[in-house]
Amino acid sequence: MPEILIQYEAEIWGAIGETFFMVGVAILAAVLVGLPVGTLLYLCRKDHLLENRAVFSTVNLLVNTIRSFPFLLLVVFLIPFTRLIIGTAIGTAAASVPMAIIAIAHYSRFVEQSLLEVPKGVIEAAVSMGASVKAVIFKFLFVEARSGLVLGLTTSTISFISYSTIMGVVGGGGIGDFAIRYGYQQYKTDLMMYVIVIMVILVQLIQYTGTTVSRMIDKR
Amino acid sequence: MPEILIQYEAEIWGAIGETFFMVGVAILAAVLVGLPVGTLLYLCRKDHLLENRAVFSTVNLLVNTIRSFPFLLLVVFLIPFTRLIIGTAIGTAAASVPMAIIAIAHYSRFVEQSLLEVPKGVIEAAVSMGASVKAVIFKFLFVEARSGLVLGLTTSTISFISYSTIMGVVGGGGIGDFAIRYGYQQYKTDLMMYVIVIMVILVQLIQYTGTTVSRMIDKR
Amino acid sequence: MIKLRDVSKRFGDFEAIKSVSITVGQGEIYGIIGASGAGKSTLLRLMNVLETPDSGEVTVNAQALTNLSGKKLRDARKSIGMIFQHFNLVANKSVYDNIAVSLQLAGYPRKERRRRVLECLQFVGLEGFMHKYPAQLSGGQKQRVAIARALATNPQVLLCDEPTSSLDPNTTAEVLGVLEDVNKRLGVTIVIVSHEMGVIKSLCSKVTVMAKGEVYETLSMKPEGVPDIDNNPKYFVDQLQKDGSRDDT
Amino acid sequence: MIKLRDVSKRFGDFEAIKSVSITVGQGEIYGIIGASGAGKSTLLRLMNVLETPDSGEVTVNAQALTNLSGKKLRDARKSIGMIFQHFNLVANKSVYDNIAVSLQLAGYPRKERRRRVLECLQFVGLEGFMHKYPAQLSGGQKQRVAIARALATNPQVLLCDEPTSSLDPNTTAEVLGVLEDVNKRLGVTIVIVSHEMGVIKSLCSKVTVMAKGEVYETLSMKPEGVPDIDNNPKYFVDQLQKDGSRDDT
Amino acid sequence: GEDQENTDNGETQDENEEQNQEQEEVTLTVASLISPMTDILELTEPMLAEEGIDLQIEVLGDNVQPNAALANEEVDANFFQHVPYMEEYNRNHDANLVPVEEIYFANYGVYSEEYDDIDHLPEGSVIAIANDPSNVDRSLTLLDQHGIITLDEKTGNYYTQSDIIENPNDYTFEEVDLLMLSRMYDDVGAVVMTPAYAEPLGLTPKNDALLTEGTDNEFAITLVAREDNVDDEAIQKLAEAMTSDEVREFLEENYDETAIPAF
Ligand SMILES: Nc1ncnc2c1ncn2[C@@H]1O[C@H](COP(=O)(O)OP(=O)(O)OP(=O)(O)O)[C@@H](O)[C@H]1O
Ligand SMILES: Nc1ncnc2c1ncn2[C@@H]1O[C@H](COP(=O)(O)OP(=O)(O)OP(=O)(O)O)[C@@H](O)[C@H]1O
Ligand SMILES: [Mg+2]
Ligand SMILES: [Mg+2]
Repeated sequence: MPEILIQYEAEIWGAIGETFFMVGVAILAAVLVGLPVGTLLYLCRKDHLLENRAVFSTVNLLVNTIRSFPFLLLVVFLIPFTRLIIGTAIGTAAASVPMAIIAIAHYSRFVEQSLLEVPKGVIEAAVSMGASVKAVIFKFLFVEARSGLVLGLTTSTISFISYSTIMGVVGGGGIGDFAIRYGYQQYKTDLMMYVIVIMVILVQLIQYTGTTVSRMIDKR
Repeated sequence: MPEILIQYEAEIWGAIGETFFMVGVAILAAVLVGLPVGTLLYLCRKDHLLENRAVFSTVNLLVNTIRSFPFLLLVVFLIPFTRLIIGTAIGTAAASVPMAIIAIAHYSRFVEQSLLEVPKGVIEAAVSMGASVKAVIFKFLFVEARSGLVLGLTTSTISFISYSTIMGVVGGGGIGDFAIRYGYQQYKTDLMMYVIVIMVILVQLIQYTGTTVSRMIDKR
Repeated sequence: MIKLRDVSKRFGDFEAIKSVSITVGQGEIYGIIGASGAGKSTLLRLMNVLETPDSGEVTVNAQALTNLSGKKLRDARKSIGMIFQHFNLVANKSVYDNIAVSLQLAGYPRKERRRRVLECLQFVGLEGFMHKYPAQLSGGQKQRVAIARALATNPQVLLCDEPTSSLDPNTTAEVLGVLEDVNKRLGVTIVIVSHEMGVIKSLCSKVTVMAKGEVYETLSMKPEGVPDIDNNPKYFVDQLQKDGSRDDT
Repeated sequence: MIKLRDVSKRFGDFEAIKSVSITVGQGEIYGIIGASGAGKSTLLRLMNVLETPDSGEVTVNAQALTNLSGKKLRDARKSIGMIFQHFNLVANKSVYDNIAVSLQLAGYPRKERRRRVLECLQFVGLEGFMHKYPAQLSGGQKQRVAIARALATNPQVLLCDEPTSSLDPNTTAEVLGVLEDVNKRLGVTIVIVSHEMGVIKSLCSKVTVMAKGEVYETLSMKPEGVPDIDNNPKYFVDQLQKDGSRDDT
Repeated sequence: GEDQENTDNGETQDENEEQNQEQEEVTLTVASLISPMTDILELTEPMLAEEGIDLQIEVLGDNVQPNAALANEEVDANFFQHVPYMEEYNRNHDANLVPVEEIYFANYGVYSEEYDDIDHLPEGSVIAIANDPSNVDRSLTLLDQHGIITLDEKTGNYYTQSDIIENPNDYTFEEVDLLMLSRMYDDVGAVVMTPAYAEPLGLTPKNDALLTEGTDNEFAITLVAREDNVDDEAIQKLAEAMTSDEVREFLEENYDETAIPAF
């Protein structure tokens, strides 16, 4: 292992841990909130199961608004909210709040798009069996769209890592911030490159896992 | 119109122009390069038309590598390249180079995923007619996946706007950078909020256009 | 049991169903026949309001489906099984799960589900295909899964859109036998859309001929019963060698 | 014309086609029949190597397709039309474009395309449906578009997988008439997979009965010709009222 | 008119006369970051225009790029940093950046919302500091200077938190973005920041800081150019304009104690 990596080993592990924490929270938020929100967007669309212009427009505007904010400003904008729920606006935990918000907005679009690819006939079959909306979602929509949902989550996760690199502004830390601060700002180019290699490996692993899982569960 | 907007009117228009330029270049790159790259990823996948492990792995790694870089570091990393083709590394034109690169990596994933949703039967029909790979792509794949491709480009465009807000680092300017400079750095909160409203409107327009077009061309 | 009163349906400015009235009696096997594009599928889909009529009323089991919504409509649909012309199987569910899910939705007790799924698979001759996915099935096998799925919940009404279009004569006879059986034994009301004269003749006691979105004529008739066919490839050879009449083309 | 020599095909550990040898002569109309799941579709898909055989050789038009690849294989396929069991239409192309694209791929001159598309749509009775999309068609209409698409390029070989499964007797007769015509007039070699005995009997001069992935028997026979059927809903009424024999179920 | 303007610089007079025949205007591009840096540059714009110099201000958003752009001759000067920071860049990039003129001191200070004396800051409090290496160094140095913590001998180029050898009150240091410091004011025990960032909160070093850095240090914000162009007339004119009375008045009027003129 290159000497400089050994020298910074503890910091690097720490930074990786922070990245995992922030990205983990983002993934959780994406799945627990983004998935329902994206599903709602899909269901409330014109000609869909719960067609509802008002709800669709509102949620759509909300998602777009979050995605319109320069991420840095979103972080600033959310500070009061972050303080409210975490108690402080700095540190890794606090940084997870804007991460979670952006993750929700980001993934919900993927979910909406994946669900739009589900053949209408399958939904019709579900409806003809008297399936409740909940059953249509869990037993048909999600089943039929699952490989797209997994691929979307994979792509999103990689975006979350990218977003997490900005979280240094509120002391979020993380491996990307480490690369920026030690590598870029302190001109340790070799250290920076090693850290980037670590990130590439990390991303590659995530992509590989996502692709494999998505292929495995795709029976179409 | 609020007075502060009138006061900064010229700058805001200038900034909007810069955003349009950078995002425009990104969209062009996404369509002209990202679309082919994504299609290549799809075609070279296991069990697909041009199955080729080597090409797939290489392109996949390349795309992942670009997406692994913290965007700030990608910008920095690309400076020599930018200088080579633009002649300078600062300013709006120079900022378009990293924008284009990230746009390609970003959109190619969307393209790959959209193409994966095309029913196998349609490809089989094309193959049975003796369609060349080119014909399969242009007359079948893109036709059948078009609504997904448009939705993906819409989502990507909104991401590009988000990326463009970071381009202030190399003097790229743009509306997001304007908001950051005046709002974040100079604490002109009202001006910042107005600018963000402009961005929300812009994003909302893009989303609306994308959604409408995608629905119009979806005959499935 | 099923009553359509002056039901109409337009697609854009094309009138697919023009003020059709039909009554299907309790326990009847009712046929619908007609040229391609006559509106048979649309009519069938109106019977469980998968297609909402532009005007007119649909009544099933004394409930006006056209006035129901939400939970009530869902409950009404639970007693109406449907076999789709294009099967509409869930591609990511195994054969077993495609059938099990309909049982689950109908509130079938958990432990009986497995038995019932296997029973239905046996009806359609797919015992060994439980763990396969639709993409691994032949056309006829897919259709049989769709039939098993519709039968599984013991619905009171069964809407069948060309249920034997992909099946060979043996399998067709088997499936028709099953339909005849559930009708006789359990009193299930069955509506069959089919272009195969033989299918209609063997089962139906009443047939409506559709033409251009309208009822051309409705006839009562005596079902001829399902023929006994030997499940053996030799059957094909015999039939080919025989100088049979050809009224069914 | 078409020669399969010891062709085998496995899906996982299931042997769908077990060392089958078949020869289809130039200008012949060849039938394949058999139970659901017997391997008919797979066999047909092997003939234009949409399914690559695990072993054995496929020769069409004196070219060993199993040895070809790239441009040569594509060119060979251009003279082989195919009608799929599940149609495989391009959902985002209009009826017109679905047919036009096959002409374009075959290198049909631009200005003649329109004429040819309209001609083919007329063969299948869909003149007015040019601007519709597949989702707006009935099952039989979709199938007819698939037939028109396969016929359009005047292929030398036509592979038909249950080409009339969704068609009523009138339309079936019409389509069979078209097939008979292209065979007689243009010498097109036709392979038809069908479970409808009537279809096979009226056209085929040779029939293979498949069972469990193997050839059970191959028979030569005299085609009975396509019956003349009146395109009128009254036909259905007459047929229903008639005490016809039921050998075709 | 142009001749007149150039005659006061005797040694290059001939050259200038030649230049003036072909072209009257010189363009000078200067990279900068935020106000008051950009304000000072804007203030000198009309003065330089009179001298036939067209001043272009290139606002960048990051504190490495202005040096990179200068070293690569994409700009002629920059104005955003102190000399130690510039030297650090030179060391690492083999660059030849040179200071032209010190313009103002940003008087670093420690601020607290709750406590009005540093002695009241309880044990274990969180102190927010800027997160870039030179400012971490500077913040820690300030605290060391007032005996809040004790730092080891400097081994690398910058002090980092690991150089703290004594921290009697057990303070925790949270590193955040420069621009985030003021936004953390009511979140933490104390914040170490420059007056420019304290100003939006209505805080000044004179009235509100618990500790300040004063002017007795090497951290004056400096106009920087390259070795090869530092003697150019235009650069010198810029330096002159930036140290003019107008700028001094501007700073004293608008940035009392927060940007102390260094000239
Ligand atoms: N992709 C696949 N994976 C696994 N098994 C398959 C696959 N395709 C076909 N099979 C199996 O191969 C057998 C033959 O299938 P094939 O589609 O050729 O039948 P067929 O004779 O056309 O039947 P049908 O009349 O029902 O269309 C079937 O048992 C089917 O389950
Ligand atoms: N969604 C739709 N949009 C437009 N037209 C439609 C739509 N669905 C059906 N149609 C048209 O309505 C008519 C009746 O269709 P339907 O599917 O009921 O016919 P069918 O009698 O079932 O025919 P087949 O025997 O071919 O299945 C057809 O002409 C068809 O083109
Ligand atoms: Mg139909
Ligand atoms: Mg088949």
